[in-house]
Amino acid sequence: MTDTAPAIELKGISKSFGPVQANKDIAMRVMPGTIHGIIGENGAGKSTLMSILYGFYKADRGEIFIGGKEARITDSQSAIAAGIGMVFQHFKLVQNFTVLENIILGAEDGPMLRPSLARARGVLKQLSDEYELSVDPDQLIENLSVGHQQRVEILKALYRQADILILDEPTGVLTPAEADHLFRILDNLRSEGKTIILITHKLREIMEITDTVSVMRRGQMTATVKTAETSPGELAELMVGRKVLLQVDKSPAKVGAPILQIENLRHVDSHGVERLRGVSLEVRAGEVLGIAGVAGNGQSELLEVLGGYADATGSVTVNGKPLPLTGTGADGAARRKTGIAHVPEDRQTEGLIMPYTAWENTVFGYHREPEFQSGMLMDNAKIREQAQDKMTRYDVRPPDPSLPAKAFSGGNQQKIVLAREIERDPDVLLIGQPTRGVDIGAIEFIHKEIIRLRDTGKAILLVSVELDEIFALSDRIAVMFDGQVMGERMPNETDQTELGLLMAGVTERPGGDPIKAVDAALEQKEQREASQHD
Amino acid sequence: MDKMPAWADAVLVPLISILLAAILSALVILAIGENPVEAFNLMVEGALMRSAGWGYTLYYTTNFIFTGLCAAVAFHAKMFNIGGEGQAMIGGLGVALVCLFIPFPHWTVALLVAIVAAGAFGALWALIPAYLQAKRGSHIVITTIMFNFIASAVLNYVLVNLLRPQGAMDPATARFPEATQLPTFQDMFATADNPLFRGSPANVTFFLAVLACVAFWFLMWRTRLGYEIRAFGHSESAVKYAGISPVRITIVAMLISGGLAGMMALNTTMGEAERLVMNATEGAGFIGIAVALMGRSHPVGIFLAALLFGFLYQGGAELALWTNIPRELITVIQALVILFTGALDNMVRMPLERLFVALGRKDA
Amino acid sequence: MDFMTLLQVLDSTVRLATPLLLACLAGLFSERSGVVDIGLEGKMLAAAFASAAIAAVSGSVWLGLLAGIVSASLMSALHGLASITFRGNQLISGVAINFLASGLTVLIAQSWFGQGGRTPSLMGGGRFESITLPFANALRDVPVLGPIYAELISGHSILVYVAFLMVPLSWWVLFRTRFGLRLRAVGESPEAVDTAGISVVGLRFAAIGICGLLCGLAGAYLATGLQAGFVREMTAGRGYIALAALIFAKWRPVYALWACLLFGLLQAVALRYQNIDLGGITIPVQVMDALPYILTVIILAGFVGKAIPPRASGEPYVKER
Amino acid sequence: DPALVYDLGGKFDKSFNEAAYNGAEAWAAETGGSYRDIELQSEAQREQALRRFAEAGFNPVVTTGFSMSSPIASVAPDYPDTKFVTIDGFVDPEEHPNVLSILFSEHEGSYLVGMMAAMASETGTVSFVGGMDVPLIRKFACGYAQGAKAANPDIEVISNMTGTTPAAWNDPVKGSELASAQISQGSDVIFAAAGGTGIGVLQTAADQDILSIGVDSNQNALHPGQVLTSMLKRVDVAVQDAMTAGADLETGVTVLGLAENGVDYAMDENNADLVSEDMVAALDAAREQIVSGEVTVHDYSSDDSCPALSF
Ligand SMILES: Nc1ncnc2c1ncn2[C@@H]1O[C@H](COP(=O)(O)OP(=O)(O)OP(=O)(O)O)[C@@H](O)[C@H]1O
Ligand SMILES: Nc1ncnc2c1ncn2[C@@H]1O[C@H](COP(=O)(O)OP(=O)(O)OP(=O)(O)O)[C@@H](O)[C@H]1O
Ligand SMILES: [Mg+2]
Ligand SMILES: [Mg+2]
Repeated sequence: MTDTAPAIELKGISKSFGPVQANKDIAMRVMPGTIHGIIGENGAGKSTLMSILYGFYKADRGEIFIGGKEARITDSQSAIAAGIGMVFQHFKLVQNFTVLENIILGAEDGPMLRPSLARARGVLKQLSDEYELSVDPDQLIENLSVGHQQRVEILKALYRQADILILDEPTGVLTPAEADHLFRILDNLRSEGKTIILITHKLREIMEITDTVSVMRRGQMTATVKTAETSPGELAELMVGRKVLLQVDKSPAKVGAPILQIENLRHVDSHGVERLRGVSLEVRAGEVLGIAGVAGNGQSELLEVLGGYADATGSVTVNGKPLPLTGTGADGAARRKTGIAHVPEDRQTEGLIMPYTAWENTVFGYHREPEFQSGMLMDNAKIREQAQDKMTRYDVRPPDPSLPAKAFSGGNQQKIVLAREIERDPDVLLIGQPTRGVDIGAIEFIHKEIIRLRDTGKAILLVSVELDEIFALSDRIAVMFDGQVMGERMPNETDQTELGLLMAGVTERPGGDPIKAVDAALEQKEQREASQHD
Repeated sequence: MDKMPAWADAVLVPLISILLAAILSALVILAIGENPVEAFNLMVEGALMRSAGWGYTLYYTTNFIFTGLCAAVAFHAKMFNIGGEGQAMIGGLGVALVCLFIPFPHWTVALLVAIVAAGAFGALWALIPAYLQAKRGSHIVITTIMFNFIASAVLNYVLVNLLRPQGAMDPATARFPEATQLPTFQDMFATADNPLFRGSPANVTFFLAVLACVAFWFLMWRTRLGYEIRAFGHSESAVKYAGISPVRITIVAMLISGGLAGMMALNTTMGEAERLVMNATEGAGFIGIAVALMGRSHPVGIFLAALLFGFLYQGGAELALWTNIPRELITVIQALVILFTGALDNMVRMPLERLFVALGRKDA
Repeated sequence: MDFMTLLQVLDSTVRLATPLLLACLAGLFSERSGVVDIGLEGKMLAAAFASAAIAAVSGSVWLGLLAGIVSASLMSALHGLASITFRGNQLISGVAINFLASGLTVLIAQSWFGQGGRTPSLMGGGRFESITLPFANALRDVPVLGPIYAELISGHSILVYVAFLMVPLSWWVLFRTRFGLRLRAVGESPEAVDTAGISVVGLRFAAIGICGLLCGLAGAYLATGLQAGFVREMTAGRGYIALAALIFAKWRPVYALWACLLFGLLQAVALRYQNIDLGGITIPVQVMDALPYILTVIILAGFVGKAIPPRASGEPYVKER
Repeated sequence: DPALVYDLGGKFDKSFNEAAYNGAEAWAAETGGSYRDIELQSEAQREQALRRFAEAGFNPVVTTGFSMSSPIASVAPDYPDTKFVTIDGFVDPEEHPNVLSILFSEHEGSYLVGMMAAMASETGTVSFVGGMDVPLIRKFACGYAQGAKAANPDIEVISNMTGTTPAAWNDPVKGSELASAQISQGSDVIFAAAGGTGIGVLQTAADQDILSIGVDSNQNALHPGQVLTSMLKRVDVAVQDAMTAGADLETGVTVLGLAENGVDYAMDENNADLVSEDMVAALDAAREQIVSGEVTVHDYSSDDSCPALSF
């Protein structure tokens, strides 16, 4: 092997899923010891391409060369044998297995478990020391934070002696501090001579760590450039195919009286783990209160409690009227009647019924309103008519109300949910991850809508894991960690670093290594959850 | 995702599946030394070529429509109600009680009251499993299976110890009074010179079953309740978000499901036997599951699938009459139909999809 | 209840629990791998028939046992084809298999033996004889332990001992071997197994194969150990009880043993004490008859609470992003 | 030609229906005639089979099982020229002149085998295993208990039913366990009236070296030397007679008891060594007393109660 042979070379890779052509004739070269970024809109085909490289899917056509030699990657086993490891967007871990068991799964030494486990324990110790990847080998995955789960995924790959590591959107679930830590690990790995492919939507990350970057659009590889020779604006344009505004225009908020008041809210989940531990917040008319935090720190539960589908103690008032937090009257339908609308975090499993048509979905949750009834039956004709109107006004594409929700792209699904919730003219709008998995074009539209609603004097509670989004939309920012509000900040008086530390449970800027403080806080959280888990 | 036109999925896939089941059945018939063509002719002749044959076919069809709808309601709510059998048994008890103990002036009144009784008893029998599923998370498949056994014991106790007339051998009730007897197809359609449907058990409950299909369609696709049941079936988390109570939907859907199963007893108990016998349900509860699956939980599909199974039952009876083929052959054929249309339908669908995608490419 | 009666009830418990235990462990392997199996009943029935038929024809119970295992495995393979290969509905496939076994066994029995769906009675080498353990007779007179050894522990057919040995063996396989680790993983998270480069389909078929083997043992025990031949529908709902026991046991081998013994005990008691007289009120036989089923429901409702099945069970595995 | 309709248990149930089949076969062998038969699969087929056979000109149409009486009562008026026979069932002869009801006095036959059981018992305990808990089976049990008590007033009679669902007819495993339980309670003669379940009872009795009693057909040969006797119910004779009579069959109600040789106990080479001369003598005496009316055996189904046994 000469040192000029690329670590990975793809030639003419094509793949279609039925009528959808996910990858079209793709070529790509990655040199050893480099980090190669891949960016592209949702559905551009990035994950598909990487899954092909990892043998998870089989390409319809095309060739793969690893270290200059043609590799026949027919399944994950052969990819692993070729030295490829992959960390998927959605982790592939067995939740009720220990870390150690997950590490050895599929890479055991022999038919008996004990020797494999013993050896793995040693190797794991060594790897964690070497790459700052510490994680308790005997902990169950379900008790680990997402950040630690990701470490397990990386360890899995390293345990299999991967030389090529693929990471699919690894930072979406991490605090900024954790992301920094991850990049340090990746840096370490690069200096060890490993090759890394990094898929991300965040242009900042591409600029920060990659050596080269490829842009994908509609299944094709549209450009490959040296990172040093490009700019975020250029990359964004390459991705979408037009100029994009990366900032939201917004006037200062005209804040009115408090609408939503939350006092000492507590919630225990079905496993007995306390997820909200005395949350107090206030949202006033005409402002956006942004809740920052890493997924799994109680934001989802906060939305569920406010949305009426999780029990809690404490007090919540809307316009001074207290809401029941348990029993009858504490459900989504009752909340809607009190003027709370809710765009849930997960549009596909909560906000929409995927097999239902768009028009059926436009009344979901409001289907018992008298205006949609005619006698004993639902007034489907009227619902359909109104749906058509909403879809036109919210620029849902295609504007066909009789298509099932699953036939729309993520951004358009989100628009349907937004249209439904905003059109009811609520006093309070709860909105979770408004642009998760939505590409730049749709983000623009959704952000504008949220600001427009704010300007009509509504109280908006925004939950997002994207700090950029929090900064772009919020008039006030609250940070949640481990079921508690760590602090409130005004957006112009803080920065990403401070919020990042708050998100990891660190309230004062530590003198020493921030990573240590973050790790300690995370560990405390994990221990509490594990001890309460029944 | 439109890989295949909807009509192909709804019509072509089941048709090919049935064909495969038929071919395999023919092989089984050959293997036991009989002639499959002759057997098939006999079945068609006996089930479809005579009005009395139709009378039987439609009688069975009625049963399967009710149990099929029963399974379908549960399917829409993503539940597997294997308890149609027990619910129908207990529904029969309801029918028997009102028929025996209320002096009815006319069958129409009797039918109306019996519908309520059958539905209520069947629903009641579904209530406990539903409640346990909704509140305690006890798996409804297991609890409904258990409730089938328990229903059988209850019915046995009631028939042997309470409702059996003195001295009668049969674990069965006395014959219902004249006024509760439902008009059969013969009563309705036979004329002096054209003795249609002679002696066959099809009766007015067939129309009730058809009505139930229509009502089912309205319920599922035109009412709020149906909207909520289907939504619940697609996504439990979404339903919670919308403020629809999963507990309520689980229980209501199962009550409707059990009620429909119970109404099957109108056909067997009031319409045919005119008394309650021990094994009046005869596995129709299980067939209902296959019917609902084949019919894609849609009333039109359920009607057609029920007709197919009705034909199988009646055709099978004719086979038993005129050949030496053991009756278990029919069980085997049913098993094959369920297997191919229910469990192995992807075996047919996957190649078909590929075919349609290929054809689509050529067109494009 | 005096001591001997207790022993006899327990003895009967062991016999009645054995087919349940084998079927329950069969279901355990299947469901641990993510394949729900309500076709246990049908597989047992098929095995009962095949073992009795071949034992009757060949005069060798071992050949019969083999035939039982083969036929149950064939049924398993069919279930696998439907639910793993073609990703069909596993419950429907199970229902179909139950129907198929119920019909085919009688059909074939009738066409082979002409005895109305029965096999000829097995004699001599065609049956599993009960085994008297060493010193059983000598120790009989030792107080308490003697009778327990002689009556309860000794004197069962070999398949009973096999069934009970299967409990630690299953535990060991599941929790101490590579295969077990992978099997449990595939029932929890097939995508984790798939991305680890292990074949989901292969593992599930292996699990289903074990399920067939154990159902084969269960059926053979019914027809050639407990009985001396096959009669139609002779499994009489035991497959369903085994499923209930499996849930009760929370998909764990040792708990499965206790669950099956409990159900066996219930049946043994119900058989021995029909029409229990409780000071004037006679509990009718129907109540005793339905007791195991009622108890199952009560157990499911109260004691187990939410029995959490393997996460991926019942769902066919489709690769996704 | 005659036709024969078997009850749901199926043609080869080794007892009741099979006896009917044997009778038909015997008739066919003797006369060289041919007949049609059907195994019912569902309740609704009862009437259907009757009608189809009647329409096709079969005469007489012979049916087995008490469940056939009701359908016959509704079909018979439509086919006045066809003769129907219901074995075990009762149809009012006044209303339906073309129906012959044949009833057996099972309690009488059971009485005799009960006596034999009591006499053969060394432990002073005998027992009964029924199939599904229905009145007919209780009639067997009640007669059996009365006979046993007549032969030995101190005898203990244990009676168990297998279950309450039709599965109780086909659960030999439960039959075995019931037999074992009864044996451990001291029983050393077990009478099984339980269809396929009885196979298990007889098997266990043989395995544990005690005596059993078969039912309906002669089951002595199932375990030669270990089946004490079988309570015969001459369904075969009834069927054969009806078929022989053909279209000229005399209708009405026939009760076949001991007097008519309709029920009996089986003696053959398989049980010759088990039955002593004393037993035969005692049974013969009892038979005479019953036939003459000196002794009446209480029929459970007459008032749903049993003096010798509680259910
Ligand atoms: N298993 C599948 N079956 C059918 N279509 C699929 C499948 N996987 C991906 N696709 C389709 O292929 C296209 C590319 O998907 P892919 O997941 O590769 O996109 P991506 O670039 O990774 O998007 P994202 O940024 O959302 O992760 C999309 O249109 C998607 O709908
Ligand atoms: N499962 C599906 N069934 C039918 N059509 C689909 C499906 N998935 C995607 N599509 C169609 O394919 C197109 C591309 O989907 P994709 O998710 O890549 O959109 P996108 O470019 O990311 O759009 P957006 O910016 O709104 O997220 C969509 O317009 C959608 O209509
Ligand atoms: Mg992706
Ligand atoms: Mg998109």
